[in-house]
Amino acid sequence: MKNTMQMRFLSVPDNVGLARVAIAALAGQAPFSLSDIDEIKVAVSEAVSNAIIHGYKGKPDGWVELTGTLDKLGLTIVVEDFGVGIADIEQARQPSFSSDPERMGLGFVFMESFMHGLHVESTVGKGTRVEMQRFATIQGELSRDAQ
Amino acid sequence: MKNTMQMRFLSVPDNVGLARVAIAALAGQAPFSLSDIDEIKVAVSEAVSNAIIHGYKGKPDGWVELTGTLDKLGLTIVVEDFGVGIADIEQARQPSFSSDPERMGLGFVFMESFMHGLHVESTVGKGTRVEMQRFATIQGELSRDAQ
Amino acid sequence: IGEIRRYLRDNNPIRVSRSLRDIAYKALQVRDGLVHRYSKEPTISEIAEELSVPREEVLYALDAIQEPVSLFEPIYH
Ligand SMILES: Nc1ncnc2c1ncn2[C@@H]1O[C@H](COP(=O)(O)OP(=O)(O)O)[C@@H](O)[C@H]1O
Ligand SMILES: Nc1ncnc2c1ncn2[C@@H]1O[C@H](COP(=O)(O)OP(=O)(O)O)[C@@H](O)[C@H]1O
Ligand SMILES: [Mg+2]
Ligand SMILES: [Mg+2]
Repeated sequence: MKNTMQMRFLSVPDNVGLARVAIAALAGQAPFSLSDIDEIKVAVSEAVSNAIIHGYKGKPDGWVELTGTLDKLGLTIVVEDFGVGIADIEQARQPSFSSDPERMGLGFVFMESFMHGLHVESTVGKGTRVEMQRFATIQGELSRDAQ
Repeated sequence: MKNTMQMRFLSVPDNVGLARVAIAALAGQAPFSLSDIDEIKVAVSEAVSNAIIHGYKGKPDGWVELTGTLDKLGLTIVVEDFGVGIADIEQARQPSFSSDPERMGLGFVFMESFMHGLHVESTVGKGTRVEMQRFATIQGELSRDAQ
Repeated sequence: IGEIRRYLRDNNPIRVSRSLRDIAYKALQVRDGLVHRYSKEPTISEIAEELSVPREEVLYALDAIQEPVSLFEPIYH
């Protein structure tokens, strides 16, 4: 159960759905439960939406890259954009922080709470890279597979 | 309704499902019906399966590339592998021709009958590239969108 | 942040509660209803709208209940 998928797509809102189902299809190859997969999909939606809404400010001609890697331990997801970047990552990750007063500022909180590891790198004017892990932990599958 | 998705994944059989789901999600952005999408999925499955089974002879460490492009006219799909290639494309496309006596040799026939255009390029030892179109033709949607 | 986490886990409105099978079954019913009503095949968007389920989730569910990879020859056994 080792697999890798890389994809890139334009920064149009419809592609959030594309990213969700592609990741779900990949995650379905590992021993995740349906509710695990729902949580993983929420985390991916938030990261991809951020790339489109904030990274490219809604302009539809930017590339978003999504990579999914499955190994014995679980699933690693990377979402990357080449947009405006984040000046203060620590502030951006605070619950309820948003640069847009209309938004709830919970995207990073969702990613953090639904995944087992979240790592954000960003350079202003260059773009943002979000890496997240989710361990596969269904009743003994993990340790059995890892032997 | 203009969109592009590029993806690559390893030549493992499970990824046929990944390719199907990703293409279905992209096709769903155009005015296709459920049966249109089922046919598109069969064509993609056949092309991706060929890349895995024939192109890489079942070895799981080759890359398969899948590109989907939506425009006013419909969906264009490209499936590419960097495997053994096809010596005689005309022969390979014949109904019932298969290099494997166990197989039915209908993959290209499906692709041709379910899509509105099929173009195959291949170089022995370099790999194979299959390009297919499917026009979106639901009752006037096409012409309405194209205005 | 611990509290927010707990809140999200317990009250996540986004979580899909309906099973894939349920969505797929309803999608086929809705399709038949629309075909009957308008005597033409509906698009995925029309089915998804009627169901109030995102388009790609409808497609995903339908793919999930569909067994064979290829119409005539399952490739891997
Ligand atoms: N990919 C990105 N590019 C630029 N800025 C981002 C990106 N992702 C997040 N941000 C910044 O981090 C803030 C917090 O993100 P998030 O927690 O998802 O909340 P929200 O999206 O509701 O604003 C955003 O308001 C934005 O300023
Ligand atoms: N991607 C590919 N790489 C190498 N050979 C291929 C590829 N796709 C098709 N072929 C050749 O073309 C033949 C016909 O393909 P197809 O119509 O799908 O039938 P089948 O897969 O049942 O053999 C295959 O048997 C194989 O020899
Ligand atoms: Mg957000
Ligand atoms: Mg074939």
